Amino acid sequence: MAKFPAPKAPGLVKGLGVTLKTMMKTTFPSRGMKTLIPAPSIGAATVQYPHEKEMPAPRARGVIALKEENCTVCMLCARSCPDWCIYIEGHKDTAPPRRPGGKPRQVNKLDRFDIDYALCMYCGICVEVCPFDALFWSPEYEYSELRLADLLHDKDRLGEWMQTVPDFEPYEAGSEQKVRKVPR
Amino acid sequence: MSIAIELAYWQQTVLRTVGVLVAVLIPAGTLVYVFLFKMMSFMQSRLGPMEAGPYGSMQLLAEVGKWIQKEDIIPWRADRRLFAIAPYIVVASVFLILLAVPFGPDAWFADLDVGIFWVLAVSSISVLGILIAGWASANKYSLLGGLRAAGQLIAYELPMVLAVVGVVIQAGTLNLQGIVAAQHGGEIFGFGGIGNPYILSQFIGFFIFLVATQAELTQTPFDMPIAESELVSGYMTEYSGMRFLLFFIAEFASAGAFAAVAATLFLGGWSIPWVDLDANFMNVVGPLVLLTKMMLVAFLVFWARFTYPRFREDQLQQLAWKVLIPLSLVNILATMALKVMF
Amino acid sequence: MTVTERQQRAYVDAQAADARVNVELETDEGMTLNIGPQHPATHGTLRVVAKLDGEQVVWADVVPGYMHRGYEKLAEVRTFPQVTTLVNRIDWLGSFANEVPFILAAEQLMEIEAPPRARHIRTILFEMARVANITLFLGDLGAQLGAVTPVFYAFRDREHVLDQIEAVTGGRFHPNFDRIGGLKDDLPKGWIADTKAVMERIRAFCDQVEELLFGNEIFEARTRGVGVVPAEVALSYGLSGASVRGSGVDWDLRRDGGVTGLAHADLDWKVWTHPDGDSFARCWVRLQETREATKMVDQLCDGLPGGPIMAKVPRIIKVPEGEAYVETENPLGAMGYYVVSKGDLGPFRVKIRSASFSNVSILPWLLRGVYVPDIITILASLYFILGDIDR
Amino acid sequence: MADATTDQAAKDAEDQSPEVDELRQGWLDVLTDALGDAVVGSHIAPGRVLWVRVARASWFEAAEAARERLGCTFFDFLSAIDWMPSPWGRYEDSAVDVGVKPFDPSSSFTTGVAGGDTRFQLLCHLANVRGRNGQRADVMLKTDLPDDDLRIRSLVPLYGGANWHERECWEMFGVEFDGHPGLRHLYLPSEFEGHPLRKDFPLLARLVKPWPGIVDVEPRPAAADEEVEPATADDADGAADGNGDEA
Repeated sequence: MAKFPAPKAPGLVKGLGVTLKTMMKTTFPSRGMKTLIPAPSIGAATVQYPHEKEMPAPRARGVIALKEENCTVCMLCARSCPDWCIYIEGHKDTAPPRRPGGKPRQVNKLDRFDIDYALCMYCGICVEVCPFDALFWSPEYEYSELRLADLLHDKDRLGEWMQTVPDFEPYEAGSEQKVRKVPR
Repeated sequence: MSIAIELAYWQQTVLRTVGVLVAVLIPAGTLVYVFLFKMMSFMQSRLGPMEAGPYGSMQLLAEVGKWIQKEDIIPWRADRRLFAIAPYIVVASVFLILLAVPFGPDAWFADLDVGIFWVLAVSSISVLGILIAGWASANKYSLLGGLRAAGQLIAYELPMVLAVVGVVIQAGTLNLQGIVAAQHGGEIFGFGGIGNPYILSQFIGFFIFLVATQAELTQTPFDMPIAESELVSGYMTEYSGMRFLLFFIAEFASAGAFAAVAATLFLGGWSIPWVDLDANFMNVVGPLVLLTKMMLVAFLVFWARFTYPRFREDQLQQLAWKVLIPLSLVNILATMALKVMF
Repeated sequence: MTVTERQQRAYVDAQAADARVNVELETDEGMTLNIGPQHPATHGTLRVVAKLDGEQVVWADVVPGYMHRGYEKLAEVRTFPQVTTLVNRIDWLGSFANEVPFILAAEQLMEIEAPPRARHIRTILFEMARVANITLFLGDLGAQLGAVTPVFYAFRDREHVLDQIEAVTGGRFHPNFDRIGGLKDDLPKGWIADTKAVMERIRAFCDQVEELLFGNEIFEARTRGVGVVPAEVALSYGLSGASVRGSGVDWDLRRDGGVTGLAHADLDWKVWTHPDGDSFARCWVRLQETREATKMVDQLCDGLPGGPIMAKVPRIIKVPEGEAYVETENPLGAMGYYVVSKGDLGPFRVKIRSASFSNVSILPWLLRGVYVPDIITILASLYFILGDIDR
Repeated sequence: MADATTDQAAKDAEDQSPEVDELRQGWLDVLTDALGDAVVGSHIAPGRVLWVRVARASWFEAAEAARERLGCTFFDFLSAIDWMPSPWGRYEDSAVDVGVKPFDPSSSFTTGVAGGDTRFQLLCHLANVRGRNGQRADVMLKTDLPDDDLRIRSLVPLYGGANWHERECWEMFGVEFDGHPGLRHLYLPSEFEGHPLRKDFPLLARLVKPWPGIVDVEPRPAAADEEVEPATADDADGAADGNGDEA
């Protein structure tokens, strides 16, 4: 078996050393010349939330945004949601033909698209399974409500989140994934 | 009292009660803010409370306000009267300790000739308060906490007393004012420059006194009675509202009181080396000097609190009986021998 | 008695009756102490009923089940992608590591191999889940034994690991990133460099904890010789991971498990064991494993091959009929999934073999004649997660 | 009921021959000569798992043989499988929306690897992790329990770890373990009736709330009278095979 590291200086003193060193590093963060001026708010690792905000990663799954134009009411997201928290209602409608003189197209119109964020577990299956790129992730996280019922976002509230959806990032070297585009 | 204005006796007592309140609460408040809120946070690379007041200075006021307005629950099967009395006993012992501690030539509450003997006797009253709290809360965790506290505090009073004996031998008097004067005037091997603070000659005594203080305050290496991860918060588990506030004040006031006693015994109390002791301005400078020395000692106490894990109570008892007490006895013998020779 | 006192008495008696019926325990002498289900030392809702004689435990029993969510029943009514989100909530500290054995079992049934790049990134995230899990253990170990400082160091440095996991998968705690046949997406640009910096921080944290805790005489006094588990008893109770390596058993599924889905085979790393089998040994082995994991992530980041992230897999996956059992070395121990599939969209039966369930089943044997504070030391050193026990 | 398994065993035999995993074949031989004809069936997934199905009576001896002969001292897990398809329907088509497919016990159901002809099958994985007898080994023991008499001998005398696993198996499947020190509820409250992991135990969460995915695109409001083809059931709809056609 490996030899176990007997503590050189008595452990009790080294322990005190660690806490003192951290205190010094927090109160006097090393900033070249200005190190001697105590600046704990820079040295500390914590973020004072309401005043300073930490931006989550662009891929963070904060809230789901809906691009209504792309949605064809295929119900795939509602069916594959494990928590049963997507409620969709739609009806069939005719749309003007693409080419002048052509036959009027059969199109599904979306009446209701609610996501109940009180039940949602942010797994992302709906965003992934949507074949028509209508659902996107946005790293927005500040939408808590006083009443639980307000957590049911309807279709235009989900549409508002579309502006907060960041562009997809480029990939690491050696990856063969192509960068998708967010339909603005 | 050789102060210029003559004070009627009742004015003196009013001044003294206000003085003791200030002498207990102000150091307790500063200790809580400087060490528990700020130093602990910096040691853990965070900022501590920043919301209440500039740099979180009003945080203690906010907490006191919170505790006062919180509901004061007495558990259903608790022994109501004992449950109510316990915190007052613990707080009383702190005030009694500071009674004998001198802050200046004339700034003292009672110049007792048995000074240090009184301090040590009175400091053991808090054990009663803690035991009563543990028993009266009708909660298994509190009972365990109370019994552990009883075992530990009694076990650590002995080394504290023996550590002080070394100082008393060297100073030749029990009176704290006398000890301060002895440290001010004495010299070490002929060099009288900075007087003779007993920490230099009595460093073993100082170390044992510090370890014993850590145990008396039930602080982390010895915080079996308030073991958060086992007994939730030991004997204080069932307390809430104003009563918990009393326990909290008692905890930090006794930290301040013991630090003051340690400063008086080992760091020369309120005296500064080259200044004449009886000068009038010392009545103002003395308390400030004692406060700084107290903060220094308190720094050591809290530094250990934020670094170390916790002893198991059988290891804790072994440390007291098998290590500290023999060590302090040896220290007393050495002091006596040196005292006789020089 | 007034009305309220009568109601209160009835309520308390009902509680006591439930406790008694559930545990069928009559103690005439000594005191029965309920540690949990609401207790700071149990990582969640584990209840240890201990019969005390003074401070010494005469007899202790563990009552799990306060967080039983019935995952094996839920898995039978879900499709395979939905079970992945369900399953990474079992050991919620190292949650990517839960998905891997389930996906490997499904891939084994479908005879699909993930492309080399996916296999590498899967191993990177697997080891980072281990680092995230065990750094919190190292901090929490201090808290259990009374030291308040290590927890904050642990959380400060663990945040960076979670940020890196969030940058790739989108979720800090529940990544849900593993798919049958590969991964959901690829690494964002600049991720590799950041990860190496984070691993450097974690190594610095490990040195800090070693100086603050492991070298400390009080810590050694509290943990050495406490809760000694001989190797035979550990194996017969099914202990796995660092708990069994702490008793001197040189067994690690990453090396001897024959799991081809992860890229541990082509890295050089060392399996750490400790002969004593006491609480100190278990914690010490976990500390060395964290360092080993950070070195592994560095090696993996250097040798990352190019190529696709996902094998050719149809959008709607029907796993062919059959049974598969895959067990990998998760942060808490050996975690395995016995997946039975009948060719439908979802599994027919999933037996989840979680590490903490067996690790904690040794407690009644281990807690006999132990002091009350040592119960907490042993609970801390066995390091269980409640979701893992109760499933 | 057992007709499904005969071709099953045949299929096992021929797919085993292409690449014989001699390592596991060796373990199988060790067990067969230790247990004789108690080994009822076996299956090897080359390079992965060895399944051995033993008769119910010699379950204890099989575990003992694995422990002594193969050195499998590590008790991995013990559980059971209920092979009856769930009468409550699959996936999301909960009873509320779709007619319940009544399950008639006479219809045959296929059991898994290494055959087996009863509804309940006990499953136990033992492993030799220290490589004591020179080589690491692991074996997946299986045995069949007749529906009317779910009793078997407990493995607690051999492995301490079997205690909790058997308590869970008793609680979830109703399998009685003779000689177990204390068969108490492990997860469920003490007054819980029924055995949840049996397939005929309904999952109430799914029956209470109507499935939001069941809703389909309504027809055009104006043309309600004209002939309406069934809802556009693209292939993904196959997931819920029962609900596509009501309009």
